[in-house]
Amino acid sequence: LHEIVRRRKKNLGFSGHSTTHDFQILAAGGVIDRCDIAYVVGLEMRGLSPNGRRLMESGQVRTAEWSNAGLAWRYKAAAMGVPFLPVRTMLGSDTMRYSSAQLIECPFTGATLLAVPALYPDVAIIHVHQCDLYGNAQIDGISIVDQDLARAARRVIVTTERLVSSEQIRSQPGRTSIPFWLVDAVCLTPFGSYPGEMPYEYTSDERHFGEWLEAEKDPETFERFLDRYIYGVKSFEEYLELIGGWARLAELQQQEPLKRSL
Amino acid sequence: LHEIVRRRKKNLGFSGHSTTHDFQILAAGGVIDRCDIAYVVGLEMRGLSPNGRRLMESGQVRTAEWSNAGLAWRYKAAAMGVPFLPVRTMLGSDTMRYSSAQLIECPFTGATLLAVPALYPDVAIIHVHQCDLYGNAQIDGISIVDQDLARAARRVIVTTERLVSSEQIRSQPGRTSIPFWLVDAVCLTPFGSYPGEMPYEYTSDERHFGEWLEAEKDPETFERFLDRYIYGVKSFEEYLELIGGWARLAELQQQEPLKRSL
Amino acid sequence: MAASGASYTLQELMICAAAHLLEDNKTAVIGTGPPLAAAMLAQKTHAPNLIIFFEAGSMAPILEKLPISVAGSHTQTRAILHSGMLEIMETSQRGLVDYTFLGGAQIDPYGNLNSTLIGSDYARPAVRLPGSGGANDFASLCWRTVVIIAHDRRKFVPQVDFITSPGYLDGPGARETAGLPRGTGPYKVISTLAVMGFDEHTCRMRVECLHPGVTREQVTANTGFELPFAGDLQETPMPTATELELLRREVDPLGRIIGKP
Amino acid sequence: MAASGASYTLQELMICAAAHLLEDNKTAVIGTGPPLAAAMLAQKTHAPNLIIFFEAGSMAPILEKLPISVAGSHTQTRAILHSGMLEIMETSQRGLVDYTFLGGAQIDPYGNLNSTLIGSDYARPAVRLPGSGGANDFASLCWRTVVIIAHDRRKFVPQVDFITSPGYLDGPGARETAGLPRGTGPYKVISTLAVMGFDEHTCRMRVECLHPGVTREQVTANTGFELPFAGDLQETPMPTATELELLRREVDPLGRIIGKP
Repeated sequence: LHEIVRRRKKNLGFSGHSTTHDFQILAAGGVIDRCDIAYVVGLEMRGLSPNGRRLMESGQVRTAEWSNAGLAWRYKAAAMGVPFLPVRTMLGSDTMRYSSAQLIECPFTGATLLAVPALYPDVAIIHVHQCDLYGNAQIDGISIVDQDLARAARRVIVTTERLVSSEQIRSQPGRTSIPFWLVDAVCLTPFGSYPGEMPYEYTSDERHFGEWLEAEKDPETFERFLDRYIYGVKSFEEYLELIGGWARLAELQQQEPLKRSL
Repeated sequence: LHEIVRRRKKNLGFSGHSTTHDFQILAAGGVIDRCDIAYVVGLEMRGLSPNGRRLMESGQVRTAEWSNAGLAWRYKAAAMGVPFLPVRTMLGSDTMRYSSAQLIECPFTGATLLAVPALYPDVAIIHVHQCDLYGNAQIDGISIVDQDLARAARRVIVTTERLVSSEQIRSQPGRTSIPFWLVDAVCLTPFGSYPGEMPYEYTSDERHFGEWLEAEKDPETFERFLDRYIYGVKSFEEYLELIGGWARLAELQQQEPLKRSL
Repeated sequence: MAASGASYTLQELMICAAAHLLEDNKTAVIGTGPPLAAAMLAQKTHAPNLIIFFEAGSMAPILEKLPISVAGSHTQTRAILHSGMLEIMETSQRGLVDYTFLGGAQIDPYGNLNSTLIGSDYARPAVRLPGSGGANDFASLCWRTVVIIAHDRRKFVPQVDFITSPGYLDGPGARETAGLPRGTGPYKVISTLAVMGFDEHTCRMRVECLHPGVTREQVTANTGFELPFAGDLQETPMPTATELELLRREVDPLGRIIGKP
Repeated sequence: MAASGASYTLQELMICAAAHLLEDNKTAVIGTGPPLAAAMLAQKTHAPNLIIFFEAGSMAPILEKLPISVAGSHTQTRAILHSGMLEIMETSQRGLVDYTFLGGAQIDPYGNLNSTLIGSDYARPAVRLPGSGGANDFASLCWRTVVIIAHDRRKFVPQVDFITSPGYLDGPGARETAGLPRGTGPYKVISTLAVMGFDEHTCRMRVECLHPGVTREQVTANTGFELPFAGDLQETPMPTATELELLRREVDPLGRIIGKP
């Protein structure tokens, strides 16, 4: 994502759930001009993103509203190979009115249902625990919407904490979430979820999240912050060096509460 | 299932995929009078069930046609909590005409789709590798439709190869398919999949399948066969003794091709 | 924010009031913050078998530390099932989730919630807020929605600027007409002044309990619409010593929600 | 069942003909029996990267022994992914499955297949057959359906008693009108006498290859409808020594499909 901002791409579409930090990064670069959103400028207990809010309040980004489930079911429709799914959420609300969903009637019960249209992202970038060279990927812990997203997207890029052999994948086929025939590229990206957490691997860096939110409060400070952490570095590895390098990352590994017993 | 036949229950409904041996057993007892079916009187390379055919050709069983996917998506609709799902199968065929599915138009694309109604079985009996006393169940290998079935059914009975502690379940939450809040009863039933196979545990007993098919050819022979294996025994364990007891079962364990590396 | 002289804070009072609503052997979808503290407290007191689901996919974990993100590892410790967001949403849609907690920037007399924007022009809002997230889904699909919210006239408004999450919409029968599952809807509102319920005939909010030391006039003055008081108006129970002890020592020892002692 | 003096059987010829149709790096949903032998043979010859899916949920296994059930452990050895039936069906519905093989009791000139019943009364059929199983789904959703079937007048009929699985229904455009995915449909029919394809304009079956030693007259006499011959009628290639060796020694050493030597 940092590389996308460094290249100063413009006019990308964006759809996401509570992928708020992703939105923070992309919004920072002014990359986005339209999005399907469910929950974007909030970071739960960490607070709201001031820059993300400024962007949306300015009218520079065209948005459509969705609930988390509405958006997830849109990916699922695409993953199932059907043009829509009937659901019982969003009904009666303005969230529905400002979405592109349609009311339909159930042909069996006559009930009013909401039809949410399949959403096929052009590119999905999914970070996993391990995959092989062909892209057969295994995720530990909760998967949120990654499985459906991989099946819905036209192109899939898998970034992975580590590479393993195909034989290791084939020895535990029950753990595979994304098979190679869905994957277009594989990137070995240790700590790729940083500053977020990766269950069973490392916890999130709340100190760094705090710096982002603090810096965003003032546009000029934020400009200097971006220069330092994004435009000023050549790679994700250099960024990781800046935030404290292996010493800091080792701390985050030790603080991770989920222990592996798989 | 044998116990259901022993109690000579009548007029049950039945829905199933390639659960052919289940149908063979229930049909043998004259238990069923209506079913939603996709593939029932065939045993793949093992041949067709003569008794099942006689029953259906006599008109004693009312049937509705479904494809395997059509039926599986009906469970999935129920599992998702919606009254139907739109699908692209069965269209244009007599399989569709003799089902209860309905044609609908996609509100976004205008495409013709088939709406398959949610199916909520009264009772689902699901055999698993391991579960705890509360019914938290883990299945290894492919799951066919078990996850959706457990979520679709009004009552769920889990039969299990072995009981494990809740802590063992909680140490590998990624392997759990059926959580306890869906389960009404747990039965410890080692070799419960016999004469079928249980991946990672034991292979199928092709010799015994052969005897069933052979016996079914003639109604009188079949009557004696049922007396011996079903009405004549008090329990599933006694049945297992009759087919060769632990010696035979140990053979089937050794012949199982999937080795555990989980 | 300490309540009238007693040894508890308003935040603690509200968390305890929320915990009391949760029954044993029921299911609840819980977000981070005070609702989670309430659910953890309920598990440690009267509802040891309360089943907690987190929106991102963790089901029935045994929580060792207060999670700060609904997808974080702390929500996943010793869970029964690690699944994904749609397993939670479909469990809700099947009618298996009893309780959910929501917040918002605005609430109206029918319990409709706004967490999307302040202003009248959708394209250029005065203030942009996070949007629905899972709030609309749980307000739509769970049996009982509990709202936790600060009590003032900017928040308690006659009509919300945007219905992010449905309450009773415009009155009796409106949810069913819209297609929402029959029997679901707002259950209680826990504010900084009182606990409100909803009249079963009119579907409008009414005060059921005043927090200790709060007057009817204070509530009326801080509400932007007509808010009646129940015939048998009660006082919100004060937290017990046991509850406070559990909350401070076990649930939130770092004071991330209830504040530092 | 041995073909004219040569050292291969008709079953082996048909399996090899089926194997030739499968291209490398494509995907195929395969049932048990001859189609599986064909797919395994293709993997050992020209299509090492053919991806095999089994209907019950095993994806891309490395097959060590010939499976006899689509759900059996032998389909699951060293798989990439153990999933369920709907993962296979939805992969097909998304358009990711290139090939499927089907059989049936009856086939008509448009490639419609019957595996449900023989007779005219649905409630009291003369013969009840298994029904669709996954056949309708794969015939509906996969790009290329290959049918393997014995060639006689009871099976090659002008109209099937029951359309279990859709071919081109009643002609050009009918699949699309019915709502089936554009571009899918019957691809080849491999019978005991010949290999048939479908005319791209009329969607009707026509003979493309005669098996070695088979005459046009034999085909016509054993077909219950008018079956034209392609302008460039070919002879089905005989199995090579390598193919026979692989088939007999590695694919089916127990002779479960090709019979004992």
